[in-house]
Amino acid sequence: MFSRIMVANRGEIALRIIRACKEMGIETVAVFSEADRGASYLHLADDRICIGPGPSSESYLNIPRIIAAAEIADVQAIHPGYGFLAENAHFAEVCRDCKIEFIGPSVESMRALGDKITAKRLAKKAQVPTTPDSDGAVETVDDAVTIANKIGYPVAIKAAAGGGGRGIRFAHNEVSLRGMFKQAQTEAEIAFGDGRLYMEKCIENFRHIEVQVLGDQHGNVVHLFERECSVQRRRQKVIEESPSPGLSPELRSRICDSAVRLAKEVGYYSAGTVEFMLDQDGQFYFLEVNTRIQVEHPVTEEVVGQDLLKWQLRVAAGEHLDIKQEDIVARGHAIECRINAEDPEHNFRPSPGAIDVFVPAGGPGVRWDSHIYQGYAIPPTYDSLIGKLIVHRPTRGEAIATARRALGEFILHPTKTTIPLCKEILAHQKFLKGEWNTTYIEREMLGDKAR
Amino acid sequence: MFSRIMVANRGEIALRIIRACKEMGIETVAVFSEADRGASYLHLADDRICIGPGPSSESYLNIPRIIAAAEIADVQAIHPGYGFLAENAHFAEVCRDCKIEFIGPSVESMRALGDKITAKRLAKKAQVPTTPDSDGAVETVDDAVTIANKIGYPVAIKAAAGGGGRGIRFAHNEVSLRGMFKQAQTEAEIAFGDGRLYMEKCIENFRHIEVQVLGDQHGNVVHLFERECSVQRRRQKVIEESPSPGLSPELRSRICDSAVRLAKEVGYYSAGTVEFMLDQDGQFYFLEVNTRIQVEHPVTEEVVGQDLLKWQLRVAAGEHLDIKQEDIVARGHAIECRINAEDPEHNFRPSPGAIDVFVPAGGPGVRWDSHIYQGYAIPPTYDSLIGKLIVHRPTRGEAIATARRALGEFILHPTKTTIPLCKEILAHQKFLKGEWNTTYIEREMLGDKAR
Amino acid sequence: MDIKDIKQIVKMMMENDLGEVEIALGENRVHLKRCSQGGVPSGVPAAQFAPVQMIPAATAAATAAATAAAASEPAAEAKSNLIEIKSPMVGTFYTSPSPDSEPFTAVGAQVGDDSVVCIVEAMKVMNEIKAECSGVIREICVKNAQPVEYGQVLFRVQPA
Amino acid sequence: MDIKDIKQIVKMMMENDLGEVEIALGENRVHLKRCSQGGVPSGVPAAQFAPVQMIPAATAAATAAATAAAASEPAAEAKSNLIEIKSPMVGTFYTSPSPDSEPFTAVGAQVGDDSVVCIVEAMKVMNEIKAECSGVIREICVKNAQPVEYGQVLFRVQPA
Repeated sequence: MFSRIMVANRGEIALRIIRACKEMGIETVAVFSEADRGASYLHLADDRICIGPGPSSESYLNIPRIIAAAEIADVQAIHPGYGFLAENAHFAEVCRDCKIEFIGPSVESMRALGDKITAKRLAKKAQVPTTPDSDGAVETVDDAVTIANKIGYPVAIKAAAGGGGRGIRFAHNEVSLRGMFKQAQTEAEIAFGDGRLYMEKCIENFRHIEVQVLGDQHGNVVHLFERECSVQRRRQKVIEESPSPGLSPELRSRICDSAVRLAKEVGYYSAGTVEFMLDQDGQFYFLEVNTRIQVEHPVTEEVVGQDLLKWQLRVAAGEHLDIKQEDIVARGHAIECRINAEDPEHNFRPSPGAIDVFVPAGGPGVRWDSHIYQGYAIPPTYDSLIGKLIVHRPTRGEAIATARRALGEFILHPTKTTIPLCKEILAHQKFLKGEWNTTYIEREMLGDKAR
Repeated sequence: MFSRIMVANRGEIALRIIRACKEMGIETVAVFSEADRGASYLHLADDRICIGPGPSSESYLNIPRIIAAAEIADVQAIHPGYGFLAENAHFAEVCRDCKIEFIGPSVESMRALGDKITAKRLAKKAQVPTTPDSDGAVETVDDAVTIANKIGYPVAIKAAAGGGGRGIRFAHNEVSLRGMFKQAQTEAEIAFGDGRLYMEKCIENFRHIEVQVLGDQHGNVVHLFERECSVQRRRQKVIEESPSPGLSPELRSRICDSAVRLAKEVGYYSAGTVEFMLDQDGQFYFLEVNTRIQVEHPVTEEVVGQDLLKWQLRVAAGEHLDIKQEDIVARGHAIECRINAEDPEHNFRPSPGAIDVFVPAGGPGVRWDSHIYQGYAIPPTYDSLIGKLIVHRPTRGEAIATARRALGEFILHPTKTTIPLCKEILAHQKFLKGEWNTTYIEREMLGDKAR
Repeated sequence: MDIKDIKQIVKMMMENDLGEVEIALGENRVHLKRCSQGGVPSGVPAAQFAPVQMIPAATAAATAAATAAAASEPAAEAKSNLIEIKSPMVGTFYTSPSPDSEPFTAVGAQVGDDSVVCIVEAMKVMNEIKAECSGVIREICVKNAQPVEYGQVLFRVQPA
Repeated sequence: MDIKDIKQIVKMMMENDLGEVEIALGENRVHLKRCSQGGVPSGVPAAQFAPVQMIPAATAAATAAATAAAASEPAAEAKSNLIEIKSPMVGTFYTSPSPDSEPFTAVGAQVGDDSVVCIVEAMKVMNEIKAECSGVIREICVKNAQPVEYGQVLFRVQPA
C-alpha cells in the first residue's frame, strides 16, 4: 500500500480522499490554489502546497504545476478526485511517465472510453444494448440526413470528445438537422479540440440509471448495483438514489451484468460508472462510461456498506479485489441531495462568499460530506457544490422522510442554496411514486421562474 | 399512531425524539427549563413550553409541571427520554391516570425491574444466570456477615432502589463489611427513600455486556444483539460498541436468549436493556435491567439497521412488532464515543459555557447525535453530555480507524471535552485487542492525574 | 513606574497587538494579559447570537403559547418601567373565579401585594395568583382561558 | 530600563516578526508576547480565523514548504516597506546555477529588473527567476535546495 499520496483536487472530494487516507494510515499532501488558501480541510492533510492562483487553468487543471508539486512532496501516487484532471488521459500518462501512480483506471481504458465513438463500439462488442447510430463519425451534413432517415427522428448529435451532458444537440426533423450540423462541428472543435460528431437515435424522457463497477488490475470486476440519477436540472444531477425505484429485479440484474461485461471488455480497473438511458418501455441503452469516482458515490457506499475511495487506493496499489459478486449485498435505501451554493430564486446563479451562520443536519441515517463550516468563504472561482447530504434507511419511504427532516435542520446564512429545491422535489407526487425522468424539474416544477 | 406527543427531556435525547417524530409525521411539543431557553433544538419541535427554572426538581423532574404542560399542549403521549423521569414508575402511573400514554414499558414492569431484589428474583425464575446473593433484603449487619461467609468475599452491598452504578459498595472482608453496612443503609434511605440493602458476590474486573430487547404489547419480544460497554470511568460509560469483541457466537446466542427469556417473564414491551457482567472465565451474570431507551442505543441501530426510537413510538401506540428474530441481522461494527463537556486535565470537572468555535466531524461512516452548535452555551445545570459520535464500518478495525479520524476532525473552543480521552482509549493496545474491562481507565490510563 | 506608565504599556499592547506583557522594573512588577488569544474585537461576534436569531424565521408555525412567550421578551425591554406579573407555573389562565363572575381585575385598576389578579389552572387545581406588587394594571397580556407557560408575563403594572 | 526601552523592544518585535520576548537585565525583567501566532489583525470575527488558528496545534508535523509559507504571511504585513520576490511556481529553489558556482546574489547586493536572483526547478526544468524590481537584497527567505510553493516569498528587497 502507498505511504504518501497527493490529493489533486479541492473542496469536498479532497476532504473525502483525505478522510479515506487517514483511516488507512496513508499520508496526504493537498495542493491548493490561492482561492482556497486557509480552507479548513487543508489542515487535515499532512502537508499542503500552493500551486497557483485561483483560475483552474493555473492551478487544479495545470499539469506541470501539479506534477512539480508531486515531485517536491515526494508522493507515490496522485488521486485526481472528480472533475478537473480526473478523466484526462494525458495527465494519467504524464503521471505514469514520472513514475507516479495515477489513482484511477489505465490510460488505455480512459482513452477508449473517453472517446464516445470508441466507447459505443466497445459497448456493442460487449453486447450491451445501444441506440441505433451513425456507427462512427459523420463527415457531412448530407451523410447526417441519410443516417437520420435510416434511424428515425429525433436524433442526437454528439461531440465524440464530449461527455457529462456537454456537446449535445437534438434535431426533430431534417430542417433542424441541416440547420445545426455545421455549427455543432465548429463548437465541438472549439470546446474539445476535436470536431468529430456522431449521431444516434434520441431517447426522449428517459430515466438516468448508472451502474457502479469496481475492478482490480488482475481481471476481476464486480458491480455494486445501480444508482438512479433522473432528478436533473439542465442535465446536472440534483438528487441520486439507490436502488432505483424503476427497476424490476430481473431488469436490475440485466443492466448490472451489462455494465460488468463492458468493464471486462476494456480491462477496466478502479471505480467506474456505466451510464444508461432507460426509456418508458423499460428498454435500456448504453449512454457513456465515467472513468472516475463520481460525486454521487456515497449513495452506493451506504447501500452496499463498502468504501469506494479505499477500494480505489487498494486497487491502484495492485491489491486484489477480495470481495466476490455474491458478497455484495444491498441493504436499505440511500438518497443523496446535492447542496449547491446557488440561488433558486434567481435562476440558480452562484451564491459565493462568507458563510456567517452554519449548522449542519445530523442524527440517525444522516451522512454529511462537506468541507464547509461557519466562517468559511465560498470562492466564486469553482463549482458551486458545497456539500452532499446522504441518508440511508431501511426503505425508500423512510429515506425520503429522513432526507426531508435533515434538509429542514440546516441553518445557512446568508448563502443561498439548492436546499429548497431538494425539499420541493422530495415532496413531489411524481418523486414519491418513483416516477421521474430527466426532464421533470424543468417541465413540472420550475415553470417560468427558472428554465 | 399518535399525531402529537410531548418530549419530556432536554438536549441530545430531546432532539433524537423530535427527529424520530418528524420522520414519522408526528407533531412534537418540547418542554424546557429557563436554563435551556433559546436552544436550537427547541425550534425543531412544533411547539415548546417553558415549565420552570433551571434546577431539575423544578422542571424536568417536576411531575405536576410536566403533566400540566401536557394537558395544555393537548398531547396523546409523553416520551421521557433517558434520565430524569424515564424510569420513574410513579410518573408512568400518573400519565396513565391522566389518560396520556407513557412511551416506555408498563408501570408494572418498571416497578418489578426497578427494584433490584425483585429484578434478580425474576432473572432467576427466567433461568438467567445470577451471582450468589442474599436472596432478598439483608436486615442486620450480623445477617450480612453470615451471608458473606456463605457466598464468599468480596461482596457487593447494593441499594434495592439503586441502579446505573449508584448505591453500591464493596467489602473485601468482615471488618470492612461491618464498617460500611450501617452507613450504606442510611445513605440508601437518603438517596432513594428506601433503605433496603441486598448483597451479592462481587464479580471483579468484569466486562459490561448488555442486550438490547424490544417487545410489543402483544407478547412478542426480540433481541437486537449486544453492546459492550466496558470502557467506563467511575462506572460511567465512555465508549460503547457492538458487537462485543469478547463473545463467541455461542456465548452471544446464550446471553441474548437469556435477555429475551427475562423480558418475556415480565411481559416487557418497548425498548429495554438487560445488563450482564462477563467474568474473566467467560461466565455471565445478570446485573440489572434498564427500562428506557439508553444513551448508547445508536450503536445497535447502526449495526442492525433499525430505528429504536421509532419502534418505541409504534409499540406505545399498540402496533405489532412486525420483525421476526431471524430478520434481525447484524452488519459491520459500530462504536460510540460520548463527548462530555469535561476537562480531563482537571479531574473531569464540568466545562460549561459558550462554545465559541465548533466544527463537527462528518463524512463516511460517521453519525453525529448532538444538540450543540457554534454559539450554543452549555448550561452548568445538567449532565455534561454534549454529543455522541457514532461510527459504523464493516469491521472493528475499520470502525476504530474511522472513530479516530473523526475525533481528530472536531474543532471545539474553548470547551474542554472527553475527546482526548476517547482518542487515547482508541489507541490503547488493550482496547485494540478487544481486551478491556470496567476498571481499565482508572488502572491503566489515568494514573495519578485523575482517579 | 506609575499609572501613566501602565497606561502607556496598555496602549502599546493594543497598538501592536500584544497578547501578554510581563515587566519587572526593580521591585515593580506588571503582568498584563488581553482577554482572548485572538484579540477579538469588542462587540459580540456574529457566531454567538446568529443561530438563535435565525431560527424563528424557519419555524413560523409556533403556537400561541410559544409565540406569546417570545413576543413578551422584546416587549419587556421596551416597557422596563413597568412591573411584570409572571406566571409561576404552566397551566390555563382565567381572569375570573368562574365563567359568570366578574374578572378579578382590569386595566386601570389598583392592585396591592395580596390582590388576587387571576387563576392559573394546572392539573385540575385552581391556583390564585397574587399581584405581589402594588400599582395600577396597565396591560393584561393573556386572554381568558389561554394556556400559559412558566415565566410568561400575565400583567404589566405601573408601580405606585 | 524604562518605558522608552520597552517601546523600542516592541518596535523591534514588530519589525522582525518576533512572537515572544523575554529579557532580564540585572533585576529588570520583561516578558512580551504577541497576540496570536499569525498576528491576526483586529477586526476579524472569531469564527473566521479560529478553525484555522486552532488547527496548527493539531498538525505540528507540517513540512518545510507549508511551514515556510505560513510564516511568510505575517511577515509580509510587518515589512510592508520591502518588496517581496515571490516564487511564480512550485519547485525546488537554488541560489546558484550549479552546485559549485557562486550564488546569483547575496544580502546587501544590488539587483535590477532583469537580474537573475535564483533558479526554481520544476519537472527537471531550471527556471531562472528575475528580480523584476530594483533595490538591495535585504533577506533571502529560503535555503538552497529547499522546496517552494507558488507565491512563497523568496527574497525581500529594499527599493532603490
